[in-house]
Amino acid sequence: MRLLKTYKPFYAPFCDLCCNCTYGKCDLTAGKKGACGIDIAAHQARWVLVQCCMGLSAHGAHGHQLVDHLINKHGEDYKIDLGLQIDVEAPIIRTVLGLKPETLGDLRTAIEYVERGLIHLVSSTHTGQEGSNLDFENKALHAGMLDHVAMEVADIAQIVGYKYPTSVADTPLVDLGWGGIDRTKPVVLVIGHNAAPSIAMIDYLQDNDLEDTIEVCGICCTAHDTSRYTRRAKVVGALSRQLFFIRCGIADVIIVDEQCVRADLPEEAWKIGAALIATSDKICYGFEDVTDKEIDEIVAMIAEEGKQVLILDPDKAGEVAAKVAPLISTNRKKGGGFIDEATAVELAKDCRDCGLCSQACSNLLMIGKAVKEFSAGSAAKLSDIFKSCFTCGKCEVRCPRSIPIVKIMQAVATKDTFKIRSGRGPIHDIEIREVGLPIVLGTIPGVVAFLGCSNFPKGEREIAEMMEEFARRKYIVVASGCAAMAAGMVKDDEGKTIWEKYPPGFQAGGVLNVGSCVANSHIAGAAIKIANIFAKLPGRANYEIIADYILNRVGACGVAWGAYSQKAFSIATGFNRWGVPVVLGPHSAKYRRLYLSRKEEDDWQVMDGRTGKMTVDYVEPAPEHLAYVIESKERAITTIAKLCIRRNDTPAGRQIKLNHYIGLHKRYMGGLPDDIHLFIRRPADIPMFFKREVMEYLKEVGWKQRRQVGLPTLITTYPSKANIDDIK
Amino acid sequence: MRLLKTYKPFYAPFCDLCCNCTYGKCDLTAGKKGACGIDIAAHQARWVLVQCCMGLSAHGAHGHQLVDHLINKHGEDYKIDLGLQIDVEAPIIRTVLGLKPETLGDLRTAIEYVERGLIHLVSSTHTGQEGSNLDFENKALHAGMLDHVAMEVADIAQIVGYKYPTSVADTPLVDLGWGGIDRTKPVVLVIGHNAAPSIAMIDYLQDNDLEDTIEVCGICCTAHDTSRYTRRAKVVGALSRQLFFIRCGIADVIIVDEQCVRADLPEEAWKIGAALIATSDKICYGFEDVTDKEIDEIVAMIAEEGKQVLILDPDKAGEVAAKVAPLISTNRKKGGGFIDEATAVELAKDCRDCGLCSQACSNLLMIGKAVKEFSAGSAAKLSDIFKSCFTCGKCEVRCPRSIPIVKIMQAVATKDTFKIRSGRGPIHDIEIREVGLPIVLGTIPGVVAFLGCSNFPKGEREIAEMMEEFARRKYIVVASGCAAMAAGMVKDDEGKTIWEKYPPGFQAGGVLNVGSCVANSHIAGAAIKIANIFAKLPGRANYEIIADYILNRVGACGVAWGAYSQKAFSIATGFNRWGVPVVLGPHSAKYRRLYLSRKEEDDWQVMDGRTGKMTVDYVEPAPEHLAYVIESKERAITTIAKLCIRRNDTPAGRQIKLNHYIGLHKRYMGGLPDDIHLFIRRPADIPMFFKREVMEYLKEVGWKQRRQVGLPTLITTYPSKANIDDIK
Amino acid sequence: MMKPYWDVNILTGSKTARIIDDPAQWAGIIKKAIRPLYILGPDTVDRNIGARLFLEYCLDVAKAGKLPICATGHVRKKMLERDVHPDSNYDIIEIINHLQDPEWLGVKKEGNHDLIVFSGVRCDLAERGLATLKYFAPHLKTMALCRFSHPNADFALPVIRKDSKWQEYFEILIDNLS
Amino acid sequence: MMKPYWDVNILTGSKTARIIDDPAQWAGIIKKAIRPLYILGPDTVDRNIGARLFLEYCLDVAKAGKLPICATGHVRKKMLERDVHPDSNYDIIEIINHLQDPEWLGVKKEGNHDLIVFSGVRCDLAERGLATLKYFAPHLKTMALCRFSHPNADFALPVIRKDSKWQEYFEILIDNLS
Ligand code: SF4
Ligand code: SF4
Ligand code: SF4
Ligand code: SF4
Ligand code: SF4
Ligand code: SF4
Ligand code: SF4
Ligand code: SF4
Repeated sequence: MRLLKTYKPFYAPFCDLCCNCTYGKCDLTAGKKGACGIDIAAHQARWVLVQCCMGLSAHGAHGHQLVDHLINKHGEDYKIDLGLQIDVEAPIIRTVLGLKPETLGDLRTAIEYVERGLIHLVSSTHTGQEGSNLDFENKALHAGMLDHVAMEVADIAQIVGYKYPTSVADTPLVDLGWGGIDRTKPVVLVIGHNAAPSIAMIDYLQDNDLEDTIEVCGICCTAHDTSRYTRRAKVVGALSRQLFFIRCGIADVIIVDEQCVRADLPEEAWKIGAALIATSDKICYGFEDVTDKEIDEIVAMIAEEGKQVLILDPDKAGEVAAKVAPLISTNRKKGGGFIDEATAVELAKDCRDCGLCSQACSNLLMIGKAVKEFSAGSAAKLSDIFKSCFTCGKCEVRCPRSIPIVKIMQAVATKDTFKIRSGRGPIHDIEIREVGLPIVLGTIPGVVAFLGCSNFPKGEREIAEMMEEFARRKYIVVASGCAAMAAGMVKDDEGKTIWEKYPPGFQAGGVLNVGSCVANSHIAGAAIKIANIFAKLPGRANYEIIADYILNRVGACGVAWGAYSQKAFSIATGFNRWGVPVVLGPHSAKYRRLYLSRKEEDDWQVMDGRTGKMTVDYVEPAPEHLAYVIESKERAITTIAKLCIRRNDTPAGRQIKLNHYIGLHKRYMGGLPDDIHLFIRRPADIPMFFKREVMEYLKEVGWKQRRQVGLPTLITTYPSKANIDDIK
Repeated sequence: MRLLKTYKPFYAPFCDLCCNCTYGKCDLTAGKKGACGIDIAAHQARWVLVQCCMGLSAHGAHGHQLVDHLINKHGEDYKIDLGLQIDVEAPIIRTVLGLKPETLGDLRTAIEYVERGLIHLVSSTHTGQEGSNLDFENKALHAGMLDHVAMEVADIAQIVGYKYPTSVADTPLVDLGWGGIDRTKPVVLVIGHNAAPSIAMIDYLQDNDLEDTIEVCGICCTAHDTSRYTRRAKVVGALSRQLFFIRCGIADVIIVDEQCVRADLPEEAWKIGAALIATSDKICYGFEDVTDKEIDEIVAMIAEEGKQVLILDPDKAGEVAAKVAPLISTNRKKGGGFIDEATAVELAKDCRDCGLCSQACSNLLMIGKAVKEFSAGSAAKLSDIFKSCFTCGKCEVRCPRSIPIVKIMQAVATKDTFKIRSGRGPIHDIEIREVGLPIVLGTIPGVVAFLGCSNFPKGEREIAEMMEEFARRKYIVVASGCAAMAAGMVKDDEGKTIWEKYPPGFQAGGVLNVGSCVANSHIAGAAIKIANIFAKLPGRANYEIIADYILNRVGACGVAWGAYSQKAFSIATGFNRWGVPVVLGPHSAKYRRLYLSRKEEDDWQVMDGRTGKMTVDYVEPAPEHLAYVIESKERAITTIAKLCIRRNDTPAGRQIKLNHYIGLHKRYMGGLPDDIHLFIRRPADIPMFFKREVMEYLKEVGWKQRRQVGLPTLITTYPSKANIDDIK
Repeated sequence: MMKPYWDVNILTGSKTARIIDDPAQWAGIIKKAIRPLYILGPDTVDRNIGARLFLEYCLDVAKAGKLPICATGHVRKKMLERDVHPDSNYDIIEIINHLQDPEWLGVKKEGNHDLIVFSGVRCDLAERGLATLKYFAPHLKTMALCRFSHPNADFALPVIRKDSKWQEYFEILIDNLS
Repeated sequence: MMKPYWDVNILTGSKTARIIDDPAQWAGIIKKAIRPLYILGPDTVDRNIGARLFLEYCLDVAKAGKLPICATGHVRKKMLERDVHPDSNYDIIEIINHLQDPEWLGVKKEGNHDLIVFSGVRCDLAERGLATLKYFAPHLKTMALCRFSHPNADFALPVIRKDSKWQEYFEILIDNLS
């Protein structure tokens, strides 16, 4: 892979040993090899591939199940129609498979393609298989690409199957936050990523005119998707508030589907006296499978015997939940976990300031000190920590005095209600037509996509700040999954969230919520569509050319600031495969692998697609890295602006991009960036506003003007069957 | 799953921490939970499932590739015909899928079923999915079952595609060992599990009358399979001799396909000046993919430029290898790694007895002492160690004086030639008909299957001894993969291996080699066929009933004494799923999970299938464990005999089984077994020979006679749709 | 955190054994136990320490400390040859499986054991078993009387490289137990 | 083997840092280095030690030891405010990526560094970076001047819980460097 030559894999091993087979553990430090002959780099890359396979399987299995469920409902010839605004329905499937999916059955074909690929990828992670880290990475990139196919299948399936709105950009604003939940009604909490059972419940409520009697709220992507289905569904928040919200005891019934659900929900639900219904073969919790029992019998098991059950039929699960909720709600002491500030302080008083909780913290928070100070009357530190806390509960488990730290945090958590725009699905063709040219020329300075997951180093606030910075500067700002929720958790002085302040279209200065995790596919899809629609590159099975186009001409940058899961990793790797760089938050170093270049030393040669003659050393590291961890928000903002620079920028476009890069750098980092000379090809690239200063610097570093390359491309700089004449 | 109630999962964590996602590392000691809420048991079970998925993928991807390759050659309607002796062609596929495969296309359908299952299994290993260790185990058992489907597909595909003999039991005896390789000819070494490129090479040699000019030898399963294809192919040995043999420098060309191949072959091949051709997308080694180049060009790249290449077309790879071998052979200093004893002693003299090598040893061998003594003239210890050494090379990498320990071992390795019977494939229907009744009644005391892999604690010798012990006692003894090879590496006083001494049929006292790893499916297949053919249980999609039948009536026991890989683990888990217990060697504790019962405490209730009335506490732990690690050969032999006991044994059968159990116990363990009373239902069960002694013991422990159960079954002792009337 | 002799046994984790250099201290811990159990593995019959069989030392320890014995592997046979009857006869994984259950009655049917001492179990297997007990048997403590050291035990020896030192360790221990 | 302050940084493995209690000894190691580099992370500008900004101590160390500085995160800005120009301006992962290459010329273009000292990098991220260097940069040594201790470094501090102790450590170190 040509990409891996410039963007070399960077490994940060998490462990000195390999424990994969019974020859181990093998110590891989200091150049040692394992009993199977593997070295540390290949071992890390193998792990990377395993992670990507897990990620793609999560979406793939989810997609297959959804498609099967909907085919059951609607038949396999059910037409895919995303509405008036969208002709190019499935840019990823088209490009990868060369298939234009027209029916649900075609989506199944696409998923089968993913499944076929998966088994080969997993196979090569077996001991005694692949020996080269680069080939493992190659496979990981392939896995990322399959993941994007799987996500596209899953989101298209639910959009057409559940008729989510897709023809409008300004989807409704829905309530966000735990404060606005109406606790006087029975409350059903839905958690996960596969909305089928939750939607079945909503249908049941609607069909029986019970909508007003039950409060439906959700966490994670199922929340996104139920709020696409009905405005009434409320969004509690991101994954990181799962344990917190459950411990509040507000939910009467919890419906769990799949992905990003805590493994200890049975215990947690039991503690607050809520019913728990598992609905997926992915998460069975050891519950009895009651799928084949009668609904009334199941309702009785839950409401009377207090059983937690597994119901694999979404429709049945939905109906059971709807029926159980009022029964549970009247029987139990409502909000058993709900406490007031005085109680919280009282509970905190048991703290002996031993600091064990701090040591256990996943996010390196000094939680012990905060609890101590809170018990002494000062809530400031705890309130601060709550903002960065994922409520993972590790501190609490460690506390020798069993202080309920997570519960105590209720005292400092805002009870405010926020807003989030519900997910809109794919970008419209017409929008692409309008912004395609300015993006490729560089006059829209970039598309910045904030991808899901909420393992944020310093809380939700940073996401909102970053998004706003780019929206204000007229970038196109897109968000998905937990990131979209996080962005909505911050209000400005006028009490407005970012979702209320910016236009919802794919336009300069627009702020978009595409939807749940699987809607990430629409972000890659938009980049592909730019090539398809605007540049008229043929879409079908024209993978390599399109990725090359995006890498060299579409100024897009992904930001996965809180990436925690295997899915997030495979999604990011998939973006890389499409030529889109991704900035990751500090936790993501734990993924063990990044793709980095070294701007001064690496291979920046490109081909001039117009003349077909090799440009010797193009110098310009654009984009500089493909998968890159950045430590602080300030530096991230600066770097994102830089990563939107593309080789194809016109002088006007480049000026605009550099203007932002320099401006942000001055603001957050101080002074001119010291690599600015690498991005200036000719004097016309220099932003007016900084001209004098930049010129001086250029002189200092001995900058020389370079010629502009027409249609820059990597095609022909590496062995490939792709034809340079195809790049246009 | 009812099985998991009696045979509870036993976990031996390999690590205190979980490092699966960016919330980690999470410390899971002392009841702590991870940030996702998972506990140590579920975390271990998740790992178990990952391992099983890797194993099943190895076979599944291999199967799919073989089937596709053969469909390319023969078309998808190519008929499956396993010869005269076999009507029930694919017992596993029939039972699991309810499909009777008749063509290659049907095999593809079966593999697609496996692929569809895989994605769901991998999905549930993602962070935030399954929370219950039991449900992970359930999925692992399912994975094991899918693995068996995949193996059956792969072996049937190659049998019909390459017309391996299947109608005879006494397949040829082929040469085994490194001593017999004719080094005067160009030598091609094939390594791996997918014989397609190797067979293409053999075809090319045959078609061009070159067979006599080139020596073909193999390691691991490809060796098995080439020797099924042609008697001329020689078997070097098991996986454990890979590095050893390569370092001898005898091979001129190495063809690598997939699975159980060292990750460092490129370096090792380069050191001895041999050409290396990779042929699978599973193992690319970072080589240039030259599949699309002309054959002559590739030959020149290898022979003249010394390049190592990847050729993904098996036919092309085969031809290239055949053409390259003579060129390389004349150009290089033959046998560059080959040394005589004097040189070896000289090399060993550098040893400073620091012991670092010993500490690194995967098999806890005191290799340092042995090297030291060898350098001082005494080879005994080194010779002893070589027999237990897997030549993994870890000691050598660690040696601060870079002593080539593996090479030195040539001095103490036998240069003898041994014999192995080439793989025979499925068991014939007629054989099943003959032994079905005595097996079910217990008068053939058991079927003991030695499954592949060579991570033996004390070397190959133990396998040969165990097999012989049971063959002599008229058990049916089956072997596969590396175990079959290991068994052939030992000669008796008359110079005969076990393969030359016992009949090759599936009969009392027979010793069979079914073939490579994927032929393990025929062992499970035989158990199913006993139910199908002899008991006339309907085969199709009648999974639960068949497994229950096997568990309660077919006295089979698997032995995976050297299991090292994820495949071996998923195969074993698959056997468990079929109701066949598996004894594992000590290394296998590193798999982290076993299925054990406690004979005094656990639930041994069974249903009497004849009356349909629950037998309260049947007492008898038969079989006692499902997946069980045993530390020493002596205890293993004794336990295997015990694990062949089944509830359905007639008094005559039980007498015979107990006769062996007691006899072996007395010989290896001393005295009567102290659990013998659990296996004696009525006096008629007591073996004549030990009658007095046993009666005394029974009196001592207060034994009471129990009633015999007709058609024992677990059906109806747990919720299931299976009908007790179906068990017959 | 400690490093055992064998690389394959390097602890990956956080909770590691206390290393006890002084055999007298070992003796003290054993003596304090109410229902200790001594598990003997096959290395005790397959290896010598100096001129004596490893097993002889172990039997002396058992006798001096009045420890009931669980004979694993094929140890039983050599014990019977010396006219010592093991108190139980499980293989290593089996006995560990039983020990996990706090309700188990132990080899003497008097209740589960509170201290488990190991000798002569294959080092990598013992380490797996100790890991099981570390996690799933918080109700008991484990001691590895093994010269190669065991991080997953509660108490372990330092690595003892010399036979003579190992012999001496045993002798002092036995003295202190009686 | 050692235990750092943060659980997520527990070493899983075999090769762990030498803990150096004595600041004078640290100073000695730094002085012996030919081309050291001091990497400053954002914690240096986001945290105080006592009343002073963490960064102030670090700048004192750099000055006393004549260490070139690599400013990561947004440290540069606060340095410029104090009129100190960082010698380079990579983010943490970037500088580590460069350090892996023995042929790299270093921030002063005089050759790659032989000793890397860290302060104020987010602890879990620093630990990942140190792991990278441990494996892929055998040509240099790493020192974690961090109160939470870093097992993947070559040299680390013990865990220092008290601010006053931490201040004192810096002071002695600075004294010994000058
Ligand atoms: S790789 Fe992870 S699970 Fe395995 S030993 Fe290392 S830290 Fe533990
Ligand atoms: S996979 Fe390789 S490195 Fe890992 S434990 Fe097995 S032999 Fe060792
Ligand atoms: S709940 Fe919050 S404070 Fe506690 S360990 Fe988790 S992230 Fe840290
Ligand atoms: S662990 Fe518990 S007692 Fe200790 S500091 Fe934290 S909250 Fe306080
Ligand atoms: S998967 Fe769970 S236990 Fe493992 S690192 Fe992530 S949060 Fe921790
Ligand atoms: S090559 Fe043999 S002696 Fe050396 S470490 Fe491997 S198993 Fe041990
Ligand atoms: S490591 Fe090398 S020098 Fe040391 S004992 Fe082993 S062979 Fe001898
Ligand atoms: S038997 Fe095991 S070790 Fe041997 S080739 Fe097959 S899988 Fe590999």
